[in-house]
Amino acid sequence: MNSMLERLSKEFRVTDITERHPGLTTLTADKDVAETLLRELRDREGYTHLNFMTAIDYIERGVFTLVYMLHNYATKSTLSVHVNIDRVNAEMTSIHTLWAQAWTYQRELRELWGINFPGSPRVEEDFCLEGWEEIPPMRREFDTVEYCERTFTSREGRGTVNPREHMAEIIFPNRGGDK
Amino acid sequence: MIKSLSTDATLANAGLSAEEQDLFSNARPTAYEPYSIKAVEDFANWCRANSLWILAFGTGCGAIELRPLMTARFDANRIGVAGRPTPRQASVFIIGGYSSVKTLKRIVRSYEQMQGPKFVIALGICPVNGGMYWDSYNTIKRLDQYIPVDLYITGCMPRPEVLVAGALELKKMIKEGRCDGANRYVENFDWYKANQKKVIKKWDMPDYNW
Amino acid sequence: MSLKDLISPFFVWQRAFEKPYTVGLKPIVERPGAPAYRGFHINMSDDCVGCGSCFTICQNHAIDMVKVDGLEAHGGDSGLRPRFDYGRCCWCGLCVDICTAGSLRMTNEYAWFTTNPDDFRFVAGMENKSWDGRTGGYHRHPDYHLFPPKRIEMEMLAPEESVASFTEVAKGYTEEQAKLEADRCVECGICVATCPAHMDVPDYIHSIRDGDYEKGLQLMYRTNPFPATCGRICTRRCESVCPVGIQGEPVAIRWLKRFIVDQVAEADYARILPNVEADTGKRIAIVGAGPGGLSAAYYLRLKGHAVEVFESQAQAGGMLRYGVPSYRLPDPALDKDIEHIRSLGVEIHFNHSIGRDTAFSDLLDNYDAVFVSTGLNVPSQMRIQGEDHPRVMDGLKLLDDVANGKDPQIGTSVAVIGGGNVAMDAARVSRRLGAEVTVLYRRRIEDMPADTEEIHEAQAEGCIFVTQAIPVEALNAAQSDQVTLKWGEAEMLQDPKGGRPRPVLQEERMHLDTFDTVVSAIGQGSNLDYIPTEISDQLQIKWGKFIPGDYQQMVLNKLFVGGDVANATADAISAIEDGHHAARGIHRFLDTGQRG
Amino acid sequence: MPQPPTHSSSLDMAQPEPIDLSSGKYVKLWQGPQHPGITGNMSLELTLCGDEIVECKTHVGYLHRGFEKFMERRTYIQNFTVVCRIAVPEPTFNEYLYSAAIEELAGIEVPERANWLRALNLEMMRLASFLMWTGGMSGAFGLYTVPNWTLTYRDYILDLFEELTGARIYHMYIVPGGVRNVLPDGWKARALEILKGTEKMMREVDRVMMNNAVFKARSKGLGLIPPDMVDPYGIVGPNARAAGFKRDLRKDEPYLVYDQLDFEVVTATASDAYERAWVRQQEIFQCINLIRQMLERMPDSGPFQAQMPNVLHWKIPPGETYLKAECTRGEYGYYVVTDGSEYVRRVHVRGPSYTHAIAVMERLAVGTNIADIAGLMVSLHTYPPEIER
Amino acid sequence: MNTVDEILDYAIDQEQQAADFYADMAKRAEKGGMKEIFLEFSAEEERHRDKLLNVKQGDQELHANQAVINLKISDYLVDVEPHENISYQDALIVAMKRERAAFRLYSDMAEKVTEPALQDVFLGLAKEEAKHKLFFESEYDERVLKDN
Repeated sequence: MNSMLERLSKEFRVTDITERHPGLTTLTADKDVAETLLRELRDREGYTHLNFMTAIDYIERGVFTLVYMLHNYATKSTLSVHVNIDRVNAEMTSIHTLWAQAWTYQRELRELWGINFPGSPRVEEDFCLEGWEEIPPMRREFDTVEYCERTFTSREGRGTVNPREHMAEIIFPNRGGDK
Repeated sequence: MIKSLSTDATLANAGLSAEEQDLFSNARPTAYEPYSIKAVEDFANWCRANSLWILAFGTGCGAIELRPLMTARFDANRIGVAGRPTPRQASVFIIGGYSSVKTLKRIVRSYEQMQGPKFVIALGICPVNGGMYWDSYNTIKRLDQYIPVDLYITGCMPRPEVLVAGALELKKMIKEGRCDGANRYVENFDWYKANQKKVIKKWDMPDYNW
Repeated sequence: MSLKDLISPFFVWQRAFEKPYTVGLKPIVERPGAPAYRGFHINMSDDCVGCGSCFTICQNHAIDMVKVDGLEAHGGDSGLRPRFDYGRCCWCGLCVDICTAGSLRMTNEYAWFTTNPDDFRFVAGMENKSWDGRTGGYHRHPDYHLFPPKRIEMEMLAPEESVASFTEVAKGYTEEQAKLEADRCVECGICVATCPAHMDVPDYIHSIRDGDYEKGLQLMYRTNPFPATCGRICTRRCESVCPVGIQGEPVAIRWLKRFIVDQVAEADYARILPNVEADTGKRIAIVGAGPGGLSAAYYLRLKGHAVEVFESQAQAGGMLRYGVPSYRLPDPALDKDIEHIRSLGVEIHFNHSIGRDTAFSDLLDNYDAVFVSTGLNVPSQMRIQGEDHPRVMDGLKLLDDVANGKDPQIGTSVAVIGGGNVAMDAARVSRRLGAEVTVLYRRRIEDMPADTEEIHEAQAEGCIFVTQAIPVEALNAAQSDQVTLKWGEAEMLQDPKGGRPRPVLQEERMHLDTFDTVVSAIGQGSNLDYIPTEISDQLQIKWGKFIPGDYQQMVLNKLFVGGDVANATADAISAIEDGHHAARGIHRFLDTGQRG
Repeated sequence: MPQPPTHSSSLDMAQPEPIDLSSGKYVKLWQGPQHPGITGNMSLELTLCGDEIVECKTHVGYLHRGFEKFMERRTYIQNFTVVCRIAVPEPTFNEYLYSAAIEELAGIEVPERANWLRALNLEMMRLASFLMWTGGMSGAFGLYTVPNWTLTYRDYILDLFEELTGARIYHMYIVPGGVRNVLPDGWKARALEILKGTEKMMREVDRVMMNNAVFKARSKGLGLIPPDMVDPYGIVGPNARAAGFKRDLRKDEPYLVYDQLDFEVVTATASDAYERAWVRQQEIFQCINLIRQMLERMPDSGPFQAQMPNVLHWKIPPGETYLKAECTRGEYGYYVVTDGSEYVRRVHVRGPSYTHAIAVMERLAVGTNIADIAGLMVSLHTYPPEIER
Repeated sequence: MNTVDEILDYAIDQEQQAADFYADMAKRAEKGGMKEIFLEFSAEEERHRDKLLNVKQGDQELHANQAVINLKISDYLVDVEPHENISYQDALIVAMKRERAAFRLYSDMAEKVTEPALQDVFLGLAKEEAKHKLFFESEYDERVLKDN
C-alpha cells in the first residue's frame, strides 16, 4: 500500500495523501493525469471497482472537487481520488471507457453540477430533471428555498413567534439591553 | 378558486409540434352531469362506490404501503378495491406522497386519461403542504394546485389500516355524491392548467385530450 | 422439466384450510398502534414552558410557536405553545426527544383523513382531539438524550480544605468545561425574561461556544456592569427557570458568566467595552456605592453625565463587600467590576454620609437628579428576652468585622439563628474562624431562603442544622463568657390561606444550650433616617422601603431610588437592574423632561 | 467457480448504429413510469423488433427530491430523519450508514449494545426487503400466490419494527450516537415465533416458486451476467454473488457485530434470473439464522446511546469518510464531507441500483423478450429512489 | 358588666381606643412610611369596631367555638414602648402585644363569669382578638422573620 502510494506520488505527483480510517485513503491528483492514474490503478493496482464518482462544490476556492472512489477487493482498500477542476467552464475527461456505470455518473454531474464530460455517451440528455432552466441545482450558489418560494406555493396561515422576543415584548418591553 | 374565465371552445395545444396537432383532439373537458332521476344517480353512485379501481402508479413512497393493502393481510379486494394497470380502466388515483415535477407531468397525463367519474386520494403529508420536501427544488408542495383531490390521508406513511378506512370513507362520500373533484377540474380548468404549466417547464404534450 | 417441478407448486393448496391472515374491516379499531408508536402529538400544556426547542429542531418547519388564548407569558413560561402542521410533520419524534419539559409526546393514534387539507393543523394540548387522554405512544426513553442532562461539575475546594481559609471555594471552569457546559444551552431565551436585569444569556453562552469571550463580555455589560460579581454570587433566577433543568440540571449560567469575565483581563476592558459618550453637562448624585448605585452610575456615565457617588463606608461595593464573605466573592473579582466603572470617570466620595456630611435636601438642590440606593443595612432584632446579652451578636456585624479584618471574638461554639444567606455566611465564616457551628432555624430546610447550594456547602463544611427551632430567651450561662440559649421546638402549621407553612412553638419541648456566641441573622431592615421628615412625608414609603413609580422615579421628579431599599427581592441582580432602569429613566427625564 | 478477473479490458462503449424507426421494422415502446411491471417509479424506453428488445434506455428522475442538496442546509440531527426516505423499502441502511459516518467524523464511540440493536435492525430490514422482493419476483412471472404470503410475513416483521421503533416504514431508530429505544418486553419471543413462521413459509415458497416448472422455464437463462461483466459494470451484492464472486461486506470488511456471527457467503455459478433468485432465497434463510444468533447473544442491559453533545448546535470537525454496508442489493455507501460547521458539506449516497438499473439493465435487456423484461428487472433488484435520491 | 350589651360596649370602646391610639401614633411618627402603617393599623381596628357594632345590632354573630391558629410569636417577645421613631418591627410587636392582652382579658373574664350567655360572649370576643393577633403575627412572620 505504502509503496504504491509512494510510486503514485512520484509518478503522478499526487498530493494530500491522508488515511481517513483503516482501509480508506484520500489523495489529490492533477486534472491532466487523472484519467491515466485511474487506468493505472484499475489495471495495475487492482482497484477494479468504481464505488461511485461525485463532485463537491468548493465555491470559496472556485473549484469543483471530483471524487472517484475506487476499491480493491483483494487488499480490501479504498482509494478516494480527488481532482480539482475550475468552476468556470467546468470540464473533465470522461472515464466511460474504464467503467460502464461511469457515464451515468457523468450525466448526473453534467446535469446537477454543470460539469461537462466531452465524449461521454448521452451526456446531454436529461437525467433527473426535466426542462430545468436554472443554474445546476447542486451548485452552492443555487438557493433551493428561494427557488421553492418562487416556483411553488405553500399553504397559508402559518407563522411562528419567537419565545424570547415574545416574552421581551410582554414582560419587559422597556428593559434589558438597549436595542 | 377562480372560475374558468376563458370562453374559447377549443384548446390551443401549443406544446405540440405542427404534425402532432392533428393527432390529438383540442376539445375542452366537459363536466359530469348527474342523472336527472335521483334514484338512478344514487344507484350509479352505489355501483361506483363498490368498484374502486386504483391506478397502479406508485408515484412516491406511498406505494410501499399499497402492497400490503392489496395482498392477504389487508386485502382491499374485499371492499371492491382493485388495481388496474391502465388509467383508462381506473377510477381512483392514489397519489403516494410527494410528487416530483417530472412525475407531476405523468400524474396530470394519467389523471386526464382516466375516464370519469374519477377520484383522487392524496396520501401522506407531502401533497398537503410539502411535507419533508418543503425545501426541495424538485417536488411540488400543494397537490391541489395541480389536480383536484377528494380525500387527504395524513401520515408518513399512512398505514394500510388507514388506507382501508380511507377507502371506506371514499365509498361513503361517493354514495352521498360528495366527490366532485373531477367537476372542479373542469370548472377551473384554466387555473389548473396555468399552475401546471408554471412548474412543468417542458410542456410537449396536448393540453387535455390524449 | 421434471415431474417434481410440475407437482410441487400444488402445495399452495395446503394453505386453503388455514385461518386467513386478513384483518377485519375495522382495522383501525382492531389494530391500535404499538405501545411505542409514533402517532399524533399530545402536549401536556400545563407542563410545557413554550421554550420552542421543538420548533428549533423540526427540520420540516412543521411546528409554529403560537399564542393561545388563556395563556400569558410569565416567568419561566413564554405562554406560547407548539402548533403542528400535519402537512409537514413526518413523525420523526425529534420534537419529543428534545422537549425540555417532557410535556410533549406522541400517542399511538394514527388515523386522520379529511377532504379539507387545511384541517391538518392544531395546537397540541389546547385543541380537543380524539386522541386526547390516550396513554400509549412514543415518549423519550429515560436513558436517551439529545443534549446532556447533567451539568459539568464545578470543581470546588474540598470542605475540609475550604473551612481552613477564606480562599474562594468554587474554582471556576476550565475552557474545556465551560464549552461543554455552554453546549447544553438550548437557546430558548426563557431565562432572559426571568433575569431581573434581562441579561442576554443565550447570546453570551453562544459566544463561549464560539470562543469569543470579548463579545461575551460586551453582551454582559449591555445589561450588567457587575458580571464578575454576579458570576459568583448571583441568586440566578435564570437557572431556576432554565428548561434544561426540568428533566435534568439547569445550565450553569452563573458559572459561565464567571468564566467569560475570568477570560478577559481588566486591562482589555477599555478596548472592548463601550466608551463614555460626549459630556452632557448634567450632574447626578448617587447615594450608596452598592451594586444598585454603581450600576446606575455606570449607565449614566456612559451617556455622558457627570456622576458623583456618596458612600458612607471606606470602600465601594456595599453589601457585596461587607456582607458577602470573600470565599464566595473575593475582593479582586469585585474590584474588577468596580474599577471598570470608576475608570469611566465615576467619582466616589468615600466615608461621606448623607445626612451627616451633606444634607439630603442639598443633593436635591444641587444636582440634576439623585439616585438613592442605600440598601438594607440595619439588622432586625430578635426582640427576645436577653437579646442584649454581650455574647449575642448580629450576623451583619460579624461579616462586617471579618471583611474589615477585625477579629469578632466568637469563641469556639457558635449558634447562628436564621436561614437566609446572611445566616449561611455567618455560619460558614464562623466555621472558618474555627468555631463549632449550630444553625437554628424556625422552619424546615426546604423553607430556607438561602441558596440550596450554600446550605449544602455549609452542611458539608460541618455546620449542624437544627430546624424548626425557635429561640425564646438568652440567659446568662455558668461561665461569664458564654450564653445559654433557650429555644423551643416548633410544629409546622399549614396556613389555611395558603402561603408557606408557619412554625408554631411547642412550649412543652424547650431546650437549653450553651454557646460562646449566639449570632442572630434573622433579617435586615433599612435606615432612612437621613431623609428629613418634610421630604419623606411626600414620598411613598412602606415597611421601610421606597415604592417607586415607573423608571424607579419617585413623586419628586428628581429623585430616583433602587436596590434593596426599593424592591421586594433584595438581591444584587435586582439592585443592578434597578440602577440600570433608573439610569434609563434619569437619562430620559433629563433628555426629554418626561416622567416615567 | 470462475475467479474474478484481475485485469479487465477497456469497455466497448461505442454506441450501436442508430436505429432507423422510419424503416417500420422497429417499434418504440415506453414501459413506465406508470406500468405494473416496473419496480418503483421509473421507466424503460424500449425499441422492439417484433417482441425482441434491440435497445433499452432507462429513464430515472421521477423520484428525484434533491436530498443531497437539502441535506446541506439541515443540521446533523435533522438529517438523520431525512435519510431513511432515500430508499423507501429499506430505510434502515441509510440510517445506519449516515449515523455511522457522522459518528466517525465526530469521534463518537457507540456502545456495544447499540451495535447489536443496529445489526438486528439491519438484518430484520434485509429479511423484510427480501420477502417483498420474493413477492415481486414471483409476481413478475405471474405467480400471485407468493406475494400474498411473503408480503404478509413482511407485514409481521413490520409489526415487530413498529413495536421496537414506533413506526412501520420509516423507523428513524438508528440515530447518530446509538439507537432510540431498547427491545420491549416479550419482543424476542414474538420475533422468534415470526421467524419460525417465515422459515416455514419460505420452504413452501421454495416448492411453489423455485421448483415451479413455469418459473424455472422462464427465469433460467434470463439476463445472464457473465463474470467478466461484474467489475467493469460495478455489479455488487447478490447479483455478483450469483455470478460466483464471493463478496459480502459483512464478511470481507465486517462492521457492527458481524465478525462475531457465524455465517457463510452464498454463491452460485451462472448469474441468471433464476440463480439470482436462488441466492436471495438462501440469504433469507441466512438472515433468519443471523437474527436468531443475535437475539441469543445480544446484551440485555447497558447503555444504548453514546454521550452526545447538544444536537441543537452540533459542530463536527472537518473531515471526510466513506462507509459502506451490505444491503439486500449489495454495497450501500455514504460519502460524507464535513467542513467544521453545523451543516454537512456534502453527502453522497451510493446505491447499488445506480448501476444495476441503468448500465446493467440496458445491457442485459438487449436480446430479451418483451414479456420477460419485468422479470429481468425485478431479478436485478433495483430501487429507483436510491438512484436519483 | 352584667349584660351582653354592656360587654360589647366595653369591647367596642376598647377597639375605638386602639384605633385612636394608632391614629395618634401616625400623627407622631417620624420615620418615612410609618405614618401609613399606623393609619392602616388604625383602619384595621376600626374594622374590628365595626364588626362588634354589627354584632351588637344582631347583624353578625360571634363564634365562641371557632378554631383560631395561635402562632405564639408574641408570647416570647420583649415589650416595646411606642415612640416617635418606632420601627415597623416594633410597631408590629406593639400591636401584637395589645391584641394579646385583650385576648387574655376576655379569656379571663370568660372563666370568671358563670352565666353561659355571658361566657359565650367573652369567649367569642377572645376568639375575635385571637384572630386579630393572628393577623399581626402573620404579618410579623412574613415581613420581619423573613431571614433575608
